[in-house]
Amino acid sequence: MQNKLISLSKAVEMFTRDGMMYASGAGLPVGSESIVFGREMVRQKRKNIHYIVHSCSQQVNLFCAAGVCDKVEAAFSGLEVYGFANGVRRAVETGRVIWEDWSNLSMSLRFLGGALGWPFVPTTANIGSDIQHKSAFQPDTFPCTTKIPEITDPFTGKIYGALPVVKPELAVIHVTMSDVSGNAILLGTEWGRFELARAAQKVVLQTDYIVDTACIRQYPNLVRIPEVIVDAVIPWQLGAWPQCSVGVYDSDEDHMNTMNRLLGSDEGCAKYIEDYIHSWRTHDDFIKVVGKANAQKLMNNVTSHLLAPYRSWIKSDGEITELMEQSLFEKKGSKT
Amino acid sequence: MQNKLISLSKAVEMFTRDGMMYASGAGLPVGSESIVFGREMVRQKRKNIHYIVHSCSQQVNLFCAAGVCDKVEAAFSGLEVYGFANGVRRAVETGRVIWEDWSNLSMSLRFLGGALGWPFVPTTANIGSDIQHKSAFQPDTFPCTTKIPEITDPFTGKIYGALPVVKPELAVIHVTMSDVSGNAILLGTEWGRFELARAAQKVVLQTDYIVDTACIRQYPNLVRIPEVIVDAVIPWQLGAWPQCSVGVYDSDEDHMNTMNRLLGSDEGCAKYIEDYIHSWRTHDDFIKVVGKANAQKLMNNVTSHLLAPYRSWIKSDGEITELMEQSLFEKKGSKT
Amino acid sequence: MNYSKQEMMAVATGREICDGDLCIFGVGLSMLAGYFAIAHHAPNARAITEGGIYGSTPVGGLPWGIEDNRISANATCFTGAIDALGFLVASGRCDIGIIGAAQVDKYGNVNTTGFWDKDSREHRSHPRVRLNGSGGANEIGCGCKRVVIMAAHEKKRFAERVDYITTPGYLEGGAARERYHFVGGGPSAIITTLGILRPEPVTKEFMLDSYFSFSSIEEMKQQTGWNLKIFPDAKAVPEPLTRELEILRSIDSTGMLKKK
Amino acid sequence: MNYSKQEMMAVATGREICDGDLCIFGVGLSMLAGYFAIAHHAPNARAITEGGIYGSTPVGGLPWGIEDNRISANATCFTGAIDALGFLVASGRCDIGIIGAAQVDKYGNVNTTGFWDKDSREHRSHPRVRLNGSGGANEIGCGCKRVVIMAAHEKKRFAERVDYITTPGYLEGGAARERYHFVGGGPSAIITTLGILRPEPVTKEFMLDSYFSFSSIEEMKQQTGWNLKIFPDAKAVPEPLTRELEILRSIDSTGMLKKK
Repeated sequence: MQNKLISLSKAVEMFTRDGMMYASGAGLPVGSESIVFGREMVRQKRKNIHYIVHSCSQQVNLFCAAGVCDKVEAAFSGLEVYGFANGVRRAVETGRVIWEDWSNLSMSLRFLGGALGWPFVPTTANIGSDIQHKSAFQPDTFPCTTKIPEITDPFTGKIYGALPVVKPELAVIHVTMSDVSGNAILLGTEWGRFELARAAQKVVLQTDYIVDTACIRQYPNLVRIPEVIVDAVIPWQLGAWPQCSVGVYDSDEDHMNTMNRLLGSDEGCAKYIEDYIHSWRTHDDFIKVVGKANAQKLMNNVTSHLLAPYRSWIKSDGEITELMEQSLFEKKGSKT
Repeated sequence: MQNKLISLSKAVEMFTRDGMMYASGAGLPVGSESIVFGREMVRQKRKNIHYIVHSCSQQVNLFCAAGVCDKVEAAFSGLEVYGFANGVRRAVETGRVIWEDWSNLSMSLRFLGGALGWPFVPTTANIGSDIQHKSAFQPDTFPCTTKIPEITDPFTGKIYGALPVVKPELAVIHVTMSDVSGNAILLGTEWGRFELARAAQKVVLQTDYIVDTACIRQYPNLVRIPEVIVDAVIPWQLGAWPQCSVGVYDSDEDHMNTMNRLLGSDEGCAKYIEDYIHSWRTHDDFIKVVGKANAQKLMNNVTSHLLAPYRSWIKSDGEITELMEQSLFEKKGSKT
Repeated sequence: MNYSKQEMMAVATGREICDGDLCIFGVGLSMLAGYFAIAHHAPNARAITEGGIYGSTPVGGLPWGIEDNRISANATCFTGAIDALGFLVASGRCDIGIIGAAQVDKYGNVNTTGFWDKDSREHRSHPRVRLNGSGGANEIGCGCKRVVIMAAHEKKRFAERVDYITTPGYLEGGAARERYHFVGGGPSAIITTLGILRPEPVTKEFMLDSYFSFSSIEEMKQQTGWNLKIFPDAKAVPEPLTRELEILRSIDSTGMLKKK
Repeated sequence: MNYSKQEMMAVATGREICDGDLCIFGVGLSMLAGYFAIAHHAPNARAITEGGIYGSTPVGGLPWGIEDNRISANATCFTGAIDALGFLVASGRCDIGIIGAAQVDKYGNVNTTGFWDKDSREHRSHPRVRLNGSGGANEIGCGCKRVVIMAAHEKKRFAERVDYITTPGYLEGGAARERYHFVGGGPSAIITTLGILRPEPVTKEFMLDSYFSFSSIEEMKQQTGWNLKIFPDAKAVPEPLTRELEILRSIDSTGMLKKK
């Protein structure tokens, strides 16, 4: 198995491009999500992204506010108890971002169908609603018959819906821990991460911890993303901040609210990018931005016991630095 | 959460009936499979079973040889390196059992579709082969157009296949460990057990170990079958014998061969039932039939380390006896 | 009155949950109602989340989201969305789902997607107000045996026809759901800040079933955007009991919802 | 000759595997061939099993089954059949699959299901001889970029047309696969106890590509049930090298296959 560790900046350089169909996950508003990867995409000024995501998150909120994406396909656009996502609202209500609505099951099923190479996915939900009849991508046809076309069951003649499958160019998936080759363990709900990891053409992991492969071989049933489908692994503790990572850290209530408030205006968004993206390059500086005491507080939470069985296998920062030097991306001499 | 422990004999009495559509799993020829449940069904003389199974196993071999089933739907009818399944061959070649052929993916997909309440499942495989064109259940139509009918992709107009879904009345699933309410951990490959557990109308677990719910709460991501879909839990160590249970015991080479040899004739099958089914009623006696030294040998194998993290939560025989008395099946005063 | 309107809504919603039900809640008020019911009168009801969290009870206060640490701390199983929303909800195995509505119409169709300037659903441009979209509500509306809708009872939110059908209720009423073979039974109640509406059995038009003691039939009619019919036996909803309020408040231990 | 026919077959099959390939093998000879290749010349090839075992190498001898302890002992990931056979094989991500055949025809269609008394595939009764069925071979045949078929080279097994198409090769030949939009490329070789057949690029009829040193073009023609054509550059397959045999035998450490 190859060592696929990569730095955050190089990963964004190598795996993203303007105008691409990009997916992130799990992509729930409060939970596990590849947010630091999104911050780096903002820093590198990616644009015209067609964003595929299960549900809104602060990454989606940021991309909409900062003009990184112009199309989104998702099931949900809010931040749950944190309220409406202000960046999303502004962008959608002004028409800067076109938001195509699906539902939480249909997004996972579209990943499933993409992963299986299916032409379409049958659905017993979404039909009969405006999720079927209205397409933001095809605003001039109502009722729209091509977004979720009807399909006849060959066994009974009954009418159902056919969801289009999706195969994003790249999925960046937040995981709790991974070995250097990309065998990944996800604590907490997977949402659609299992299916998304198979639907995407390239998969990059953003992981809170690097663990020894001995941990992976002790718990192979926990490895829901095997290295055979993973292209690169970015070690980045607290990478889902200000959202939570089950077993590792809580969502940061203050920053969730601050971020959402700032993303509610162009000036606020500019300030957010200045203060929370341009203010750091290294992981050490990132942690300073989060706040060391704050990070400690977030990491001391009601789920900490879930990480206990794996702690002895977690690699230190020093070990990760050494491992990074042995990565195939370093060996190949690709630019930093 | 309710205590759903049940004795083997009572589980077969309560959950099976002649002529039912019965599924077992994982149902691979060498691996994890609910074989002791099948032995009890033979003891209770169930017949006319319509057997849904991913792949052959010694349970399928026994059912075919002993006349328990008259229809089978499966992807595979052999015993892998142990050779052809003699009980199956005899029954199919004489027409006593009608064997409908599918493939390993299509069986899992049919479970998936049943679990989702889909009318059918799209397939990119099986089409074009005699798995599509020939149906043992409909022998007079060739090519058969109703087993895997063609379906047109509404997005491209291309032709694919539609698999019929399946929702067995009962699935009996072998798991490595479960708590008393049916939260189950499966070590080793799942095959289709995840999907089958959702497709079946009733689910009974046959488990090697009962663990405390504290184990389940430490490893919730390992729990692939949650108690909400489980009706009853049968504690039965070595229940997959002579097949293997990853982390717990090896397949028993001698008995795999002996069993298959005996199932090759009616006399042999009668002898097998006498020697390996009627010879025990209690778990203690079952272990004597397996052989205590033999059991120890099988349990000392190259996967034993996989069980290590959970050992401290495993309930002793004495504890299981006590827990069994608190089960809802005992409380309700149902007959023993 | 020693309780808030929101508390009355939560208690009334909780009363819809029966012991043994397999339930799915959203966050906030609907989750409060659900865990209240489990603690109060439905000890064998089992709650799942859309993303596949099983067997858990919130720890440290009501969760910020249906995947956060408060709802993950003591789970017995974590799977994914296809498991929870597909195998259990869309397939018809869930007894009851509780969803919120920003707008609801007389056939129980729910809009949580957006408001448009034009009256018609044939809006061809982006919304004037973007709301949250479906999440898993659409699957809950299609698949759950019973669906309870929670909504603030204001005229603009109780419309003859919603701007956008995010979650199907009875669509055009009557047997309109049959065309789609939904396994779920459709909405069984709309619980509002003023009272409870239930569907007429044949037409499926929502009618006034009962009113909270601080409200009235008249107020409910005034705040409804269609001509709200009244069930002949319409009556006041029993006020929350002391024990109901105690349990309700113990679940919202951080007072997340009391602030509202 | 210091090697058996089976060993020659396994080495020849192993040579079809390239470094970096994502591979799927069955049990027995095909797994021996696969792990031989990984150990010998394809260190970065990765093997998966149909049921979703990743990253493992057999421990204690060749496995009895694709789910047994010998192949599970040092896995890095266990999932299920939809993952391995669906997401990786049927979807077209696997580079090479190796399957066995009880009977194969001139278009590389494989029968592992049964033999019937009648000549035609339109047999309306149960088989005279029941074989094993598809397992995952059908998906491998539809989805893998390259498929290698292993078969004992006997006239009755090399038929003009198989009794039953368990796994599609090129069906009726030519572009017949296109009707089904299979993502896989179809069988790239049939490796027999006597030599190697490969498909003619346009007609997809299998022709004699090469013969083992202990066999001959003549013997292969005699043992083939169709009129076997010969590629102009047909030649002998290089015999196994000493190092190839050493590695091959170290993998079958229990001698499971040497007994045959």
